[in-house]
Amino acid sequence: MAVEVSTPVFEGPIDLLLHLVNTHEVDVRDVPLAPVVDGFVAALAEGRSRYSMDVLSEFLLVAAILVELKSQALLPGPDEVEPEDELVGWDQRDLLLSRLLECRAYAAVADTLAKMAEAAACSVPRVAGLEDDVVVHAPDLLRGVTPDRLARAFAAAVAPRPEPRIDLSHVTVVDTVTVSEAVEELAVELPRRRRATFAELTEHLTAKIEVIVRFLALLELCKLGRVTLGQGRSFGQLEIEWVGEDEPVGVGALVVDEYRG
Amino acid sequence: MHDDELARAIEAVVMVALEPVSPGLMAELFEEPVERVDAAAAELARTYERDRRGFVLARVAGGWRFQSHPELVAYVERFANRDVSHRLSTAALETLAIVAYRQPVSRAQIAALRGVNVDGVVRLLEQRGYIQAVGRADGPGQPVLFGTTELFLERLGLDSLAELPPIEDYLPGPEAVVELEERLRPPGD
Amino acid sequence: MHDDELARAIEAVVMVALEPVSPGLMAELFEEPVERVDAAAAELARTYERDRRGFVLARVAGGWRFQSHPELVAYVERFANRDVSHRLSTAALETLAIVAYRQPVSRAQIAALRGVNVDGVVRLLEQRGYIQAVGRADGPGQPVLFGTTELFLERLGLDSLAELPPIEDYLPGPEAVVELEERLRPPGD
Repeated sequence: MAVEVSTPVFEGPIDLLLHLVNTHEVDVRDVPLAPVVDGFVAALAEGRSRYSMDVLSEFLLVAAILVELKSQALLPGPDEVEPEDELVGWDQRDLLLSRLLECRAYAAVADTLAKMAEAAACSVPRVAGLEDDVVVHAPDLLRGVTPDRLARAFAAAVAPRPEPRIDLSHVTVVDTVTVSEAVEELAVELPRRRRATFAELTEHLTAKIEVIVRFLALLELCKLGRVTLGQGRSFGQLEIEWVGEDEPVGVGALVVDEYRG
Repeated sequence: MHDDELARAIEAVVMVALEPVSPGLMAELFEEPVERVDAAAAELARTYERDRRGFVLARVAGGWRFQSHPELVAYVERFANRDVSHRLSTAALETLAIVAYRQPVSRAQIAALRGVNVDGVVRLLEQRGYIQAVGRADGPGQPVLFGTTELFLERLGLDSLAELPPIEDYLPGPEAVVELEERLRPPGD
Repeated sequence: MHDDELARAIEAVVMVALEPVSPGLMAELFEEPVERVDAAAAELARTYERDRRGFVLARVAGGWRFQSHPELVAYVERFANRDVSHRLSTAALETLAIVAYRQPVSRAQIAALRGVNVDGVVRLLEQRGYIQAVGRADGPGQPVLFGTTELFLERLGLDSLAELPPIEDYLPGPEAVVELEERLRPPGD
């Protein structure tokens, strides 16, 4: 189930909108994107029970592509009449499609790999090793191993294995702050401020992806009952109020949902 | 070295090894051409199979090792008192497949493909010993590049990466492309 | 069970075993009389000798085990003393570290922590004299418990285990310790 959006020229699921834009059935320049975001916020207001995190993150992906398409369509290019401009939308679509196709191939082959591993597991290798009476003059394997290195090896062996977390790497391939890191950051900053607008919280950020990650982090905090989110009027500032404890909260105390890829 | 002696030497050495023994190492030990050693090992493997032995001499991860015959897995499992198969999660398997086919590959490249953060999965696969850092990319930040390990080959019962099934066989055909495009539409539209 | 099947089952089980396998244990596994199992194993041993295999099925310490044929000891020694790895692999070092800090600890407990089968690595560390069996756990199957040796202390330049660096200094936080405790429970979760 995709998020429904409503704009003067289109009503329906957002991925259909992208499809129509890509097939040139709808001109992206005629689509105001603000109502699209309104639709998203409305969808959130209706309650998260209706939408899984997958659907919501898919919305963000599609919305990001729409924004990119529109900005490309609006910005005057060096040769506006060049027919290549026509292909811009197709490039984006093809990129998304080829990613989906490649992923599908890996998903299919992963299943085969699992079956191969299962078949291979039916044979157990011999690891009994040498008889005790064989004379071994092999070099000392512990040469260069210090107690410190041993302790580090232990720490590495028992280090918690983090579960996969969501971020929007598919929008940008630059390493960025993850949602739980942003949650951690906000959980320190918000108790100090009590109230803030989204703009204030993100004014120091330059990359769009970081702003989006802060937004997702706020949704997490809202879900955890630590903040309330409000908006005075349409297109008004997003207002955040901290309703958790007064003391800054360590992230260990916040259980952020683990998203599986 | 006589054929007989060579076969016996291979049996003796592989029997005491803890890991697959490469033909190259045996060639050095026995002072024989590597092709001859490899052919002798392959012949031994055929002999065991023909004689319906309860073990096999398998070519795994670039070397030869003794292992129990898969047909006797029930006894071996009962003996070892353990479930020999423990599956990775789907997410881990798909990530492993990407590393296997696209190595050397960076975290960001995997993430771009899978559409999610893969730090946790990559770390898990690294801890399990299925993948390892194999170098660094030239680009900004010089991200770590990952590749699969010998253990990965062993777990899959493969001799080398060349034995992985060709990924082309798994790429969706033209019909699937059309279907994928249509799946961008909601059902019933 | 047919004679053939019995022989194959013995071969498979003894091949994967770390210690000599007693006829009594096999009799239980295969649900056959112990005399029959023992006779079948002895017959196999004769077959290998007759076929001049490079390995023997030997009756040792009350059980059966595969080992290299004494006539081929020269190759086996050359193999054992080959100059390959001067250093422990990361996997081996981490396993050794777990034994050092968690002793006495069983194979299954190490495997649960490391997420992979560690039989080969434990065997290597044992054969190099860095760890040794120090007892058996009370639980089902009474698994062998491992601890480090004097040689281990010597090589690390330590007087006693008390001189190992306090592990708290290396762990990220109390949560990690809790998680560690949880994962040290026997597998089968």
